[in-house]
Formats: sequence, structure tokens, C-alpha cells
Amino acid sequence: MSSNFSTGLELLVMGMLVVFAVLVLLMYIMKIMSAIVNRARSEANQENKQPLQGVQIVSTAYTSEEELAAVAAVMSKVLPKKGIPVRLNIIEVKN
Amino acid sequence: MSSNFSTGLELLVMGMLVVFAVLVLLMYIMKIMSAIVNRARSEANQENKQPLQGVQIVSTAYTSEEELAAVAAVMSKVLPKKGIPVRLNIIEVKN
Amino acid sequence: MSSNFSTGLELLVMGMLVVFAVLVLLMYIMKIMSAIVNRARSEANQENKQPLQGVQIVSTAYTSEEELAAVAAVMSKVLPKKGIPVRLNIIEVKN
Amino acid sequence: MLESIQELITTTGFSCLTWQQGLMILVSFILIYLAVVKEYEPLLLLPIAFGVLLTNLPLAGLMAEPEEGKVGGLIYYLYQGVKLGIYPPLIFLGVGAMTDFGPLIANPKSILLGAAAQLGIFIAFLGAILLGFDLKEAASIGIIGGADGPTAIFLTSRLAPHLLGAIAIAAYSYMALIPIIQPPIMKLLTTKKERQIVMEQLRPVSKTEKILFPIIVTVVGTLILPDAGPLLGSLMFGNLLRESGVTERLNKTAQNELINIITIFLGLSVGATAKAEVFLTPQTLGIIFMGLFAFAFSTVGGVLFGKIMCKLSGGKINPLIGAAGVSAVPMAARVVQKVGAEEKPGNFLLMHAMGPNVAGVIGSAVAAGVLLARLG
Amino acid sequence: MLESIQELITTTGFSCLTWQQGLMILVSFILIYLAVVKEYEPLLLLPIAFGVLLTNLPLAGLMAEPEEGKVGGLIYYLYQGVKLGIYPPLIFLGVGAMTDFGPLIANPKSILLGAAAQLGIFIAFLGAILLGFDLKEAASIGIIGGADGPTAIFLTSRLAPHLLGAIAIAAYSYMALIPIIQPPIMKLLTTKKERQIVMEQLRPVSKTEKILFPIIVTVVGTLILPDAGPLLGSLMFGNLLRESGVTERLNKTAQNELINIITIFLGLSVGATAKAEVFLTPQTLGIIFMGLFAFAFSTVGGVLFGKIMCKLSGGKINPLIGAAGVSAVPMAARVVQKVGAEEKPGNFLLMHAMGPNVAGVIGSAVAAGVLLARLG
Amino acid sequence: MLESIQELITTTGFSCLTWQQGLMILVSFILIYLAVVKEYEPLLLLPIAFGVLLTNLPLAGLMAEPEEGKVGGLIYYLYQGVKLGIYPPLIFLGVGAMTDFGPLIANPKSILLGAAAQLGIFIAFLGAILLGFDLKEAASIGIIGGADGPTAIFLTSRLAPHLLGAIAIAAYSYMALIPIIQPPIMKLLTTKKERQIVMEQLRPVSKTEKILFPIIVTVVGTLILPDAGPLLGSLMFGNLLRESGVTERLNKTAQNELINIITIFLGLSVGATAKAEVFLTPQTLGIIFMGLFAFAFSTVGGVLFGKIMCKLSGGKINPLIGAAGVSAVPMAARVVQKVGAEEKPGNFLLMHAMGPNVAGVIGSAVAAGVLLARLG
Ligand code: NA
Ligand code: NA
Ligand code: NA
Repeated sequence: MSSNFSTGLELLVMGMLVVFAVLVLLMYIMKIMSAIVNRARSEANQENKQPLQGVQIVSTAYTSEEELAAVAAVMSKVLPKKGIPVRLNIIEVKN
Repeated sequence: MSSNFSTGLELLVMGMLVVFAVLVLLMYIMKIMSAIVNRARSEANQENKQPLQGVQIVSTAYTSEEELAAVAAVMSKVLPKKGIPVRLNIIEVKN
Repeated sequence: MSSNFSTGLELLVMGMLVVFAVLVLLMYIMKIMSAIVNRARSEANQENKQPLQGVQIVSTAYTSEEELAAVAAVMSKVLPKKGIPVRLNIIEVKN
Repeated sequence: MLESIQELITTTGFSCLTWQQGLMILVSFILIYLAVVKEYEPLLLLPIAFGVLLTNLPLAGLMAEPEEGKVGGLIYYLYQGVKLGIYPPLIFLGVGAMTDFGPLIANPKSILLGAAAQLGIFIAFLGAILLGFDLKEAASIGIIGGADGPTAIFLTSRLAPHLLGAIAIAAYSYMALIPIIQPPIMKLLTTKKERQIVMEQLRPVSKTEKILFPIIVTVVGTLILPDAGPLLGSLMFGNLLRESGVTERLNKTAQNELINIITIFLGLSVGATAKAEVFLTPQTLGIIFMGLFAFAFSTVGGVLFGKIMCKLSGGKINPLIGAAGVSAVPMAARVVQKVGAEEKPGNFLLMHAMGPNVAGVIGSAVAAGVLLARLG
Repeated sequence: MLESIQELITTTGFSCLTWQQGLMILVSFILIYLAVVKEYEPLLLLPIAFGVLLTNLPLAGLMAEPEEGKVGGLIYYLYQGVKLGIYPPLIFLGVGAMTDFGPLIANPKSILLGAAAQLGIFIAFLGAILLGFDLKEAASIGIIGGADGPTAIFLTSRLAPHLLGAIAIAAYSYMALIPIIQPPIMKLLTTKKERQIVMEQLRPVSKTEKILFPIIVTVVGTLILPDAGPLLGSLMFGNLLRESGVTERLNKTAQNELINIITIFLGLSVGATAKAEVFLTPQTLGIIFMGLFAFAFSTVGGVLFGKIMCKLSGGKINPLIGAAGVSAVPMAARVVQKVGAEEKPGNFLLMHAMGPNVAGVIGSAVAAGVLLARLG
Repeated sequence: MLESIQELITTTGFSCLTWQQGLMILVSFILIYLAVVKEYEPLLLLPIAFGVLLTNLPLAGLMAEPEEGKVGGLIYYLYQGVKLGIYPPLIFLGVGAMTDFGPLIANPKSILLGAAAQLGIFIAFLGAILLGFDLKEAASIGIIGGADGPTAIFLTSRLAPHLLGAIAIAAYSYMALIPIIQPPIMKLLTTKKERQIVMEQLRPVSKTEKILFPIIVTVVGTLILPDAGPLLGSLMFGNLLRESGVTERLNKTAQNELINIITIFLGLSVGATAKAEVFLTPQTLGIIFMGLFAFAFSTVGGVLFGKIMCKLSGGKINPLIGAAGVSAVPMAARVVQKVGAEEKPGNFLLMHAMGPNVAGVIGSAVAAGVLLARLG
């Protein structure tokens, strides 16, 4: 077990390192990707396509559509109305 | 075959006995279960939850929703209207 | 390969022959079938059932219903209105 | 080139079509006709009929077993789900999700009618033995009287798989013929007065009872008769998905897409077991005959027990509802409704017949368990 | 600790990524681009592309075969449905449920165009032999000219499974390119006058004819050519579920959830056969080249036969509709409509092109049957 | 006759029910209660509970392995999809199709919280070793801290299948208990001021970014850690089906019927591994204890890293959102929203918590990959 414990300790350190390594790398690649995409877009058409604005929430697993609809209705009152279409993917908030 | 026949006869008697035994047992357990549940309910809240009233029919396999809807419409006229919501799971009746 | 080539040549001829043979046979059987069915129908009821009229187009794989609906709407204006119900299974036409 | 054409001709199906296969193709046409035009349980009979057709077209190899270096046929692989006993419980899962056991819970006594109406199973079992079938075959034939397709297919796949085609066809055909088979028997065994009995309205059933019911049936049924476990368990699991109220997604899929997919696979592959050489035997006639026998005696069992309950209850129970105990949900219950309403217009027996009707499903699964336990 | 990190680094995919795998990953990106941006048959090309990507990421083992004490990869198991010939017929079941053969029944002669447009299959078969492919490989390449994904995958899985990836990619890509491949050929082979021919309206088709059609095609097709049975039989069974009117549940599931699930599994696993070592060969270039060749000659066959029929009918048949005989339903029929309407605005050829179009599916299945019978 | 009855009685389940099985049946009742009444992740816990019930009813043989001449039980066959590692990736396919990674793309830094919140996995791994579990068992226990059912089941099926039942039950139960487990830890580790931080609105994310994201994650993740490939690949493939916009049919099926069918099969068969003899051991108590431990430390990891990011960002990041990094989508994000709104009504943290929340799914898959790479 003592050998197991040292393996465990090693995996604890190394595991967290690898998880961070992969996710940090992903973070930078995501940033680069977004930068490229958004520069390309803003160059190509500065006012052509109106991006979806504002709240980007996630509609997730196992959520009934009625719940979504209900929350969407509430949210639409809460959000600032600038006359711009807002797309809502809502997570319902349970109490 | 004569030995088969006696086995068959034996299974006829025993089979029906076992089927009845299992189902009679189920019947009593169902009765006990219902008694407990309903006593618990009536104790807990005597007028809190209004149980679904009346007709308890089965909507079963391979039945189109339109048919159900049609029959439900007819049924709703047939049934006594006591102002209580009635839930109908209808079996359509074929001629 | 030269033996392969002669097999290939043979299969080219024989393959096309068989394909034609099967489909020609199908064609004749279809004709016979339709003749029988339609004679039977016209004998049985000459004005009882009004067959679906006119355009018989195919609604096929992987087509969104919205597209179908849109094209159907357009088509319904194009087609001659004789007061007879026309069933449209539309293929949307892409540009 | 000419050789090549000649070779191809000798490998056409025509050239080696036996008259037996030709006859089976005709049988498949008749079954398609019954399914499509007469609407005999088309959801199963049409796939079964097409399976019969495909398996009897020579050389197509749709039921071919895999050989060294050669894969098997499509339906051979689909058939594994029957052979391994996977499809029938999954069908039962969907049936459970579609069934409301409320009427049975409201009137627990009606479960006894679902027991009595298994009589035909055992009577036909005995009859089939007399006709010379061995015990396992006879049990598979008897189960036709359970009027439950998945149960019949499940038991037969374990006891006598070579009879699958004939038994499934008989079972589904007679189920479709319930409106013709049952009424004469029902009228013969009951008096006009009995048939006119109006029954009391059923009490409402609470959600809690509906949730507890499938759990109780699973535990009690399987503890007493473990061999009934796969069928009862899956039926009741489907019902729990339905009644729990918290698994709507699963309930919906179980009673729609899952059961539909399995139905296609099951029907095709059960039909495909009906090859000419195993189907065109005197046995098949025996099966068809004893199947009718089974249905009739199940009806007799149910109605007679209905009369007993009528007597014991002081005339409060209409004995017609016993006929619904054969299951064949909901066809048999509709027949009861129709026969009852003919005698006394406005008499609404349907909901009272649903109790024995759904009980019959449980009863047949238990009967299958008994047969499996002794002969499996 | 350091060793451990070092060990982990040596087991990363980066450390053993070959340039070939890198290239294949690029290929998968191109395919994803074609599927998502160019919308080249995305329902199949996107899963195929992702399968190509996953299989070429080193060490992920998604296609790994099971070994002693170690289970296989996910896609290895999904792939069994391709290897055993299960998925393509199930896809065809759904396609049959989605297809209305009415236009073909209304105009039975148009089935001949569906025969003529198989020319490319056999021409490309010969061409592939000349390029040095063996007979089984050449047949699999030729079938690309059938313009039918499931047929191509079914035949290739039986004759030359190592070419599955390339052939499926070629087949679906060229199907998407039909609007670019066909019009020049159509215009080259026809006169302006021919292209302007307006055809008579099709007669209505009764429900009975539509129900009998799949049964007839199954019986006749399979009796003549048993090897076409699995494809024809499942296509026609799906169509019978559609037309019978009594199995709506099954029809709906066959053309939606079932085909969708199988499409995901099929696409992923066909794509995953395209490992760098088998894909990055001169053979693939040959396949891509001969695939185009096959599509072109199928179009030629259809259009030329259309011209013959035009002559024989006294100018009543617009030869353009012959191009739709390649199948690629409904893309090819749309192309006919478009080319026809360009020449004569308002000329509505679509419904006339649907006859050859759906006939082409039958024609390709028959052609595949011939190839299987001789080489399988 | 009497013998026969006697024989039947000795083959009832009652006669050989052990007290351990009786206890397990009670456990299944408790789980059903938690699923149905308390709504603890009922979509999985109810099937699991029913699997526990069925597997502990003696002699029913639903998990029986096939023997010479006797087929196996239903759940034995369903279980193969777990054993072969097929179901969890297919569930992930559906989860990917249901997940919007937009909030993560809008705020890439939040992915770090999804890394930090894997701390509990490795801490509990160490803890389980101290409790005497071997390395593979300990890793399977640790993964409970990933708060991801499919990941936990996938890893456990590879490393310690005998613990599947206990680990799945612990994982889903604690996921349901997130609203109880997390808030005290979140409040303990943060100041009131920190909890009141209002975050800037997220930028909009373009469709192109959403399409590129799953491709990038698949390639990078699998290249670095091939063992994470099956989970990451299928999660991201599902997401690509969703975001591509050209495969709506497949997307819809992946996130509905396919995931529902697999969920039924997975739940039942994972539950059925919990036989009395393997479940009623001190190990199970250890698993339940260490599972809670794992959840707690994952929360700690996330929140503490949130505090670091809060500092580094000059107070722009509310550390509460770190708690969402455990995944348990979307439950953990809701908890963040609730705790945040309690401190400062109207503070809408939900969308900011979704970034770490979905990142946590990726993080757990990567952590599972590390464990598989070292111990698999
Ligand atoms: Na029954
Ligand atoms: Na074709
Ligand atoms: Na996680």
C-alpha cells in the first residue's frame, strides 16, 4: 500500500498538471481561434451580419421545453431592449 | 405420450393453481397497499388534493391520438358534469 | 490482368443485360398490375372513389418539412384549380 | 459469355424455387392481405408476413448463418434478438409504458379473471400433447391462448424455436379475430340477464398506488415465480417509467421509437423462421387448430369465472368482463363493451373490462413462467 | 515523477503522429468543410469526416480490435454493423419509407432509364481493371456510378472492405456534385429542341398499385437475382410500411429515428476505415478518378437511352430525364428540372424525372446483385 | 403432483432469498424513492434502482451468463454495451448535442475552473488508496468527483467493473445532492464581498466559433491524451452535429431517442451489477464516503481557483462560479446562480457559471484519460 500511496501522490500531482496543461492549451487555442474568426468576420462584413447579441446561456440536458419557454418569457422582460434580436438559450433556475 | 399426457394433466392443474396463487396473492397485496395509501392520504390532507375523479379507462398500445381525442370528446358529453375535472384515458370502441 | 479485362468486358455486357432484363420484366409486370387494378376499380365503382389527381411528385429523403411546405404553397398557385383536391408530394427545386 | 449467362440463370431463384417455397410465398401474400386489407394486427403481422416472403425467396440468404469467411444474412442477425430473448421483454417494456393499470388497481378482484382466462393455455397444452407434440412444443402452442404476442414469442423462442413462425402467426391472427371468436362463446355461457348487469363506477386511483403497483407486481411475481421475471420485470419497469412522472423522456421513447424499432426487427425475424420446410408440415395445421382451441377455452375460463364472481357478488359483476381476461389488450375489452352495449344500450362496461384485460397480461406472463420453470 | 511525466509525453498522440496521419487529419478538415459549408450530403459526409478524424488521431484506439483481456474501441463495435451488412439494408428500409414510387408506377417505361443509367457502373468497373485494381476492388469502384450510398457501402463491405472509406467519400461527394457534373453532359448529348420537349402530365396512381408495387419488385427482383435480395427487400419493405397505411408508427420510425441512428453509426464507422495507411495510396486517387468517370458514364447512359426513347415515342419524352436515372434521389431529378426550365421556362420536368430517379435506386441494387453474384 | 408442487416451491425465489438480497431489495426501494419522490437524477437513478431490484430477485436470472445450450438473461446482454464501453460514449454523443459551449467560448479563461474542479478526483483517489482500495478501484472511486455519470461509468467499466453499481449510484446521488453539498463549502471559502461581485456580460459568440470549437477540442485533447479520445470525441461529435446546422435530423435523434434508449439500457444494466454479494461489502461504504469527499474537494478546487482568478483579474471574477467547474451540468451552475442571487438579488451569474460548468465535462474526460493512460 505504501507503494500504492506514492503512486497515488504522483498521480495526484501529475494528473492535475496534465488536466491543466490540456485545458490551458485549449484556452489559448480557443483565444487564437476566436481572434482569427472575429477579425475575419469584421474585415469581411462590418455591418452585414448582425451577430446574436447579449446573453449566451446554455440550454442543457434533460430540460423540458416548457420550462425553457417559461424562463425565456421572464428573461425577455429582464433584458435591455435595444431593438436587437436576442437569442436566449436558457437554463431554468430552480429554487 | 402417455407419460407426456400425465405430465400435461399435472401441469394443467398445477399451472392454473400457481397462476391463481400468484394473482390472488397480488390481489390481497394490492388491497392492503391501497388501504394503506388511501388511509395515509385521507389522514394527511382531507381536502388538499382533489383526486382525479370517475372514469379510469386505459389508453393502450397502438392507439392513434386522434382516435383518443375523438372518443374523449364524445365521452365528455356522456359523463356527468359535476364541475370536477375528469381525466379520461380512453379506449376507442370499434364496431 | 488480361484475364481480368476479359472478365470485366464480359460483366459489362452481361451486367447491363441482366439489369435491363430485370427492369424490363418489372416494367411489364407493373403494366399488367396497373391494368388489372384499374380495370377492377373502374368496374367496381365508376364514380365512387375520386382518385388523387394530377401531379405525383416524390417527397424524398432528408427534406425538411418547411421546405416542402414552402414549395407546396408555390405549387398550389401554379397548378390548375379544377376544384379537385390535389395531393402534392413535392421535391423542392434548388437553384 | 454464354456460359456466364447460363451460370447466372442457374443461380437465379426461379431455377431452384420449390413448390413448397412457392406455396409459402402465397401464404405470405395472404398474410399481407390480412394485415393490410383486413387490418389483422398489422403492426406485427405485416413485418411477419414480409419476413415469411423474404425467407422463402430462394438463395437470397437473408436468414443465412455466417460461414467461414462469409457473413450471415441481415435477418439472421436481427433474429439473434429473438433467439437470445431480448426483443420480447423490450416490447413488454413499451407495452408497460403504454398500459394504465388503474382499472385493475381500482378493482383488485378483477385480477382473478385474468387468472381464470389462462385456462386455454393449459387445455391447449394438453390437447397438443394428445395431437402428438412433445412437451416443449405443446407448451409453446398452449401459450397462444395467452393472447399475448411477446409472451408467446418469448416462451416459444426458449422451448420450441422451430415453431416460432407458425405460433406467432397464429397468435396475432387469432388476436385480430377476437371480435369473431369471443362473442358466440360469451353469449352461449351467459344469460341475457347476466349480460345486462350494470356495474358500479370504479373508484379513482391515486398516483401513489399507480407507482407502487409495478414495484409490487415485480417483487411478488418474480419472488414466487422467478421464470416470469424477465417478462413481468420489463412490463412493470415500463409501467414505472410511465407512472413515476419523473422520467417522461424515457417513457415516451419506450412506448414509441424503441418499441417500433424492436417491432420491425422482431416481426421480420419471427416471420423469417417460417421457412417452407419447417412451416409446411402437419404440425402447422395442428398449431392453427390448437391455437383457436386455446383462445376459445381461455374465453370460456374467463366467462365461467365471471359467472362465479357474479353469483358470489350477488349479481354486481357482469360475467362478460371475464372474456377480457384473455388480455389481447385492448381488443378483448372492446369486444366486451360491444357485446354488453348490444344487450343494454348505454351500458358502459369498457372500464370494467380493462381490469381483467390488463390482468390477463400478468396472468399470461405467470403462466409462461410456470411452463418455463417446468420445461425450460 | 519526472519519469512518469516523460512516460506520459511518450504516450501522447503528438509524439507518434506520422505525417500521413497529419495529412489525413487535414483531409478530414476538408471533408468537414465540404459537409458544413458547401453542404455536400452533410448527413453522411459529416459523420464520415469525423470518423476519418477520429481514426487518424494516434493511439486513441477508437477502431482498435479487442485483444486478450482488453475491449475494443467504440467505433470498432459500431463498425460490425457495416462489416456484417446490417446497416445498409436498414438505411434502405428508411429510404424505402421515404420514397414515393408513384411517378414510376404512373410511367413504367421510365424504369428503363433507371437501367440505362447503370452503364457507368460497368464502364468504371472495366476502367478500374485497366488501372490495375483486382476484380473485387474494381466492382466496388464501379458501384460508385450507382450514385447510391447504401448500395455502394453494402457491396464494398462484401468485396473490398479496405476501400470503404475512399469509396464512400467519393460516392457521397460526387452525389453532392451532381449539379456540376451532369448539366454539361446533358447539354452535350442533347439538342436544344429535345431539351425543350414538354411531357404529358402523369396519370394518378391508386393506393392499391402503390401497395402492390413493393411486393412485386421484391418477389421478381429477388427471384431473378437473389443477391439483390437484401437491398431490394429492405427498400421495398420500408416502402410497404409507408404505403400500406396501417403501419404508420413503424413507417414514421423507419424514416426518422431508425435511419438517423444507423446513419450516425454508419457514417462514423465508414469514415473510420480511412486510416492513413490504407487511404493515402495511389489507389485512392484511382478511386476518385474512376468515381467521376462512373458518374459521368451513368449520366451518358441515361441521357442516350432517353434520346432513344424520345425517338421511339415520336418526341414525347424529353431525353433530359434520362440523367435522373443515376438515382442520387432527389438531387438528379432536381438537376433535370433546372436544366429543362432553363431551356424552356415553366417546363415542369420534375415529376417526370422522378420516375427514372427512383428506378435508378432499383437499377443500382440489381447491378450490385449482379456483381455480388459473380464476384462475392 | 404433490412432488411437483413441492418442487415448484423449492424453486420459488422466496425459498432461496438470502437476507443480503432482501437488504438489497430494500436498497432498491430507497433508490426508487429518491428517484421518484426526491427527484434525484431520476432519468438515471430510476433505471439503476430497477436494475438493482431485478438483479437481487433470486433465480430470475436476468444477469445470467449464457451457458452451454442456455441463453443468458436480458440484462446480461444489455450489459455488454457497458462492458464494451459502448454506452457511455453514446450518452456523451447526446450530451454533446444538448450542450451549448457558447459561454465557454465567450470566456475561455473559465476553462481553467473546469480544470481546477477536478481536484476532488485525485484527492479522493489518494484517499481511497489510504482506505485500502487498489489503484484501479481507487481511480474509479476518485472519478466520482468528476460529477459526470458517463465518464464515471466508462472509467469504472474499464478499471473496476465490480464496483460499477456502487460508483454509479454514488455519482448520480451526489450529483442530485449538489444543491446541498456545495453551498456551505462555497460560503466557507469566500467572503461576502467576493460573492457579491457582478460580472461583465459575455460577448456574443459566432456560429463559426461554435463549429470550430468541437473540432479543436477533439484534435487537441486526443492528440495530447489519446485515452480521453472516446469520451471527448463522442462529446464533441455530438456538439458538431448540433452546431453545424446541416445535420438537424441527426442532432435531434442524438439528443432524444438515441440517448433515451441508451439511458434505459445503461441504467438497468449498471444497476444490475449491484448484486448483494458485491454490493454489501465495507467497500461500498468506502465508496459512498469517498464519493462525498471527492465532490467536496472538487468544489473546493473550483472555488479556490476562482478566488485566485478573482485576485488576478482585479476582482472582476466572482469566485462562486468556480464551484460550477465540477460539471454536473446544469445543476452546479444553477446552484451558483442561487447562492449568488441570495447574496445580491438580481445578480445573474448563471451564464458565467455555464462556462466552467461545461468546461468541467471536458476536464473530467481529460482526468479520466490520465487515469486510464496510467492504470488501464
Ligand atoms: Na393473457
Ligand atoms: Na442508381
Ligand atoms: Na467534471
